[in-house]
Amino acid sequence: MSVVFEKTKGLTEKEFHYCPGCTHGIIHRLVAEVLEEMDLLGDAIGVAPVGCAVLAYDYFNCDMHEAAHGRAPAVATGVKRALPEKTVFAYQGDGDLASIGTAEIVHAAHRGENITVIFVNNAIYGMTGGQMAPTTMIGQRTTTSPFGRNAEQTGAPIRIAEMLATIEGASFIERTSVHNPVHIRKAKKAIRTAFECQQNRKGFSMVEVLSTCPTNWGMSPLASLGWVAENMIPYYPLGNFRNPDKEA
Amino acid sequence: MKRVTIVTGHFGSGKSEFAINLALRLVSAEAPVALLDLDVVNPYFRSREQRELLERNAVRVIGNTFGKDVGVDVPAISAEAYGPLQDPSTYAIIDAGGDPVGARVLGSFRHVLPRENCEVLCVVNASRPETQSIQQMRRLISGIEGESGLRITGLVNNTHMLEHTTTRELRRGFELCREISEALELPILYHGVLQSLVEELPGDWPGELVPIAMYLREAWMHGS
Amino acid sequence: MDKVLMKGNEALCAAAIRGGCQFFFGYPITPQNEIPEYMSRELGRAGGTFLQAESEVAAINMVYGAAGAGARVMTSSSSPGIALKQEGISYICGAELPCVIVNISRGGPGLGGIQPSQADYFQATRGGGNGDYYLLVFAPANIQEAADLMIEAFDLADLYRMPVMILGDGMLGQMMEPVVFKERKPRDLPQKDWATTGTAGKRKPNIINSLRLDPAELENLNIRLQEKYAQLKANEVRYETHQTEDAELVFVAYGTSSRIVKNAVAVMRANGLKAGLIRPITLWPFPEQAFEELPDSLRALMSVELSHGQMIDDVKIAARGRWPVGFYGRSGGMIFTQQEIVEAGEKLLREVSHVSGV
Amino acid sequence: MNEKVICAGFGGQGVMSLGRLISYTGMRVGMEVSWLPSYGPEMRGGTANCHVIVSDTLVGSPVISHDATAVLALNYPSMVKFEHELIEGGYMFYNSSLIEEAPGRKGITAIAVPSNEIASEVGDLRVANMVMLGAYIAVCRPFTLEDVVEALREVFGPGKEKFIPLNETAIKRGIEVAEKAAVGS
Repeated sequence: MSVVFEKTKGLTEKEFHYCPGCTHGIIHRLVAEVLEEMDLLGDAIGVAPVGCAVLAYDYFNCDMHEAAHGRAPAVATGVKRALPEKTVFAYQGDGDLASIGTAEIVHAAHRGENITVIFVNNAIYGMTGGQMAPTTMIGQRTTTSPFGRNAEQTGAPIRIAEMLATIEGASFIERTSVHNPVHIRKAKKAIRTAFECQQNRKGFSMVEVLSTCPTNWGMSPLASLGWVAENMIPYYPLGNFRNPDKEA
Repeated sequence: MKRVTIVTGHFGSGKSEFAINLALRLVSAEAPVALLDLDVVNPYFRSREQRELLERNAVRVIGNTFGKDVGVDVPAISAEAYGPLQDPSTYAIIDAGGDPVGARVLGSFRHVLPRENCEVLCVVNASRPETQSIQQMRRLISGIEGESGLRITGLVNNTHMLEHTTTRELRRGFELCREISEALELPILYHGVLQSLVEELPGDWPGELVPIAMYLREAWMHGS
Repeated sequence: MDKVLMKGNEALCAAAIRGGCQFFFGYPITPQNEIPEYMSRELGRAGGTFLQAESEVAAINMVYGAAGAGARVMTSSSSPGIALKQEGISYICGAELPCVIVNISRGGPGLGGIQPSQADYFQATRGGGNGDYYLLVFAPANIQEAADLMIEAFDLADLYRMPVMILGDGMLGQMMEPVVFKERKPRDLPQKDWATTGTAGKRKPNIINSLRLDPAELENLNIRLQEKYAQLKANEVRYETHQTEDAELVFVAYGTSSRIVKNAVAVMRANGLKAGLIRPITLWPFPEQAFEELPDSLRALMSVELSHGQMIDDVKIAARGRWPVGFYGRSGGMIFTQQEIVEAGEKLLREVSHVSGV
Repeated sequence: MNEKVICAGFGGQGVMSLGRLISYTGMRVGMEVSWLPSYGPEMRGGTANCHVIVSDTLVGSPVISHDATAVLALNYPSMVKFEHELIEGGYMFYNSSLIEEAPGRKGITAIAVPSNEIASEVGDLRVANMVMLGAYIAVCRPFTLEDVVEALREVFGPGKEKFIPLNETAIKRGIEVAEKAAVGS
């Protein structure tokens, strides 16, 4: 008998707590697979955020450090400075990274901190019950934008990948999505390149992953995937925004 | 009774208490009963806090995936929730979160609901400041319908002042429900009534009486 | 080692490096800037790493990360900056990690002023952030003592797996005094087998965390913390008593203000008044023992602070109603003179005599 | 001995290093010392000052408050600001190159030191503070010229040894001026 599918060693036996149709699970798996394939699990220290992925430390099969809301890049900086030979990554959502933690992410990039950040953008605060995020789409209704997000009042959705790409210290910046198998493969490739960047001491790397929130969007899992493609991707274009190899 | 009953309403209307009592009342029926707590809005006073009591009484409780029912502020709705909704032999009661906001989560399950065999209740508490008039109730109902993508099919007069409730509140609630019922052409299906008051109500109100025992409030919360 | 003349801020740094500090994360704020400046110059030479963070918040979270990775790490700041760090300090306490925090405090509230003040006593001794925790808080009164305590601070932090705070003020940070750096006494310290250093495939993952969703588990953490605090109360309380043996009036003062009070005690003694001083060196745990050794001659206590009265609460708790507790304080960077203390002490003694009908 | 000295002037006149040198010399000869600077906005222009205590017993409060034994004032605002900090019989050394009128305070000894003029004469305005130091040690005698020069040698180190003769000359000229003034008074 041959093994056709095996769960990655990068994840623990613990069952994910994520809602049906939430793509956090896929993104966890991609990161875990990349770490396993690059033989980095014994060397990796992950930093978990505050947000739906707050329990990420239970799932990744490597040393994990839980951070305060938004501070994952600062915590990862502390870990990386203490252990420069190890592989350090932060896993953050959009409330964490694009709102309360903008200073930390911008300055980690600005210092060229040699860490990898996985940024999960689902245009909403999931954990706290579906409030507006800086990444919420115009017109999108959330518990704190009950009439739909209005740019005049709350600005237009923030494009983090583009913003960080303007920073000199940022080495690899790419936006991906996991709404279908083709894009899942591309996302994995980007995550791998980001970790390679860190291994080659190229500095800060970040992969933004467009993700779903069926529960707080109020949609079926399938409709949520469609919503990413139809509403998010046109505003958040996929692709690479910074790559050390292309610039050389 | 329809196979799936969804309980919606304003936050503080007594949805969860009503849902628990309804579930316990159904247990005597032939089919298994499941209570789906889909409240992702409010971290306190959720029906899943009574998991032990409910399960002792043969009601299956589906809350989140942690297996711990208190203090987790991650939505984390279990995929297990799909089970009772799609199993034609099970009665399912869904306790949605309060307000249109709490009802939004229903949208992610809409596609598996049995259209013909599904009741969507709106619980009315005329003692709450935001749900005292027909205008307020119209707004609430259309909000819930807008967010969930479901139509309300019936009303529950659950007007109460916690343990201080008297028949006066229930009568006022009934009047409000009758107004809504006429304006929106919705039937009054249930009255949630404290057990101690059941005898005092007039016998000619349309709808069933569901005697309410207050499970979600600890003993020390009673009295003032 | 020879005597050298150093600013308090610099002496703290030199002592920190001798105490084994490997990492410093900080952000500029007066009057502690000599600390990051010194560390940026010297820590690298000692084989460590200095990093200027983008904010106090980031700095303490870098401390959290490095401490979790098993490093000896410190940060320093001044009052409003320490207020910003409270988030991270609470997490560090929740995750039971060691680190050293220096507060060269200034006047408040708000942006306040940069002159010396002791208005951060509550912040330092009541945990400071959210949750049921304490820090071990040292309040040195001179630069030699600051250096001595700092050299020990990292060991104590490691021993108890908790932050140690050195609370000074602008005056202690800015003034120069001679200092001799002593050898660190080697201690038996536990292995940091909890640190996130990578599993190397040889053990189960380590997790540094302060989130405990199960109330019972969280309560257990809190019970463990309380046990640790009981140990600190038994083993780490430090204080100095000065001329209390026959005193009628005992002042209680710490840090900078204790020095002025000591001068005032000398003046009062010269005038025939039997004054003395209790000087807490650990502000938390507060040296309640010192009050058990006070003589029968004692008629009153007086808390003297560069604030409007914070430590006085602890003095009253320690006094347990046995003696009246008076207070004298100045704030905002205003520093009392020894004459003011003498007068306040004399006034209190007169009032006490009046009340008791003596 | 319990010398409590306030050194004051405007930024750039070297009052901080003047105070530091006094405390350093004190430490070298076995005294207890403290040096407390003004810091913050004051040090960024305007007046700067420091409190120096040199004592044969442990220094209590490093703050000098109405009990200065000497004030070394390099400019007018400093003299006005600090003359009231002196004890009865204390010494006010003032930079008469920049201060035209003598201090108004009674009961103190005022010593006029033309620090800037002398410093220019010896070749560098920057040693005006050393002229003041010379005048101070001549009158108050906390330690000798040799003690100060030894301390300077340590502070400067081999790299700056070449500046010692200039500083020593300035200190000596300060001593001469003060001795003359003392004779004259």
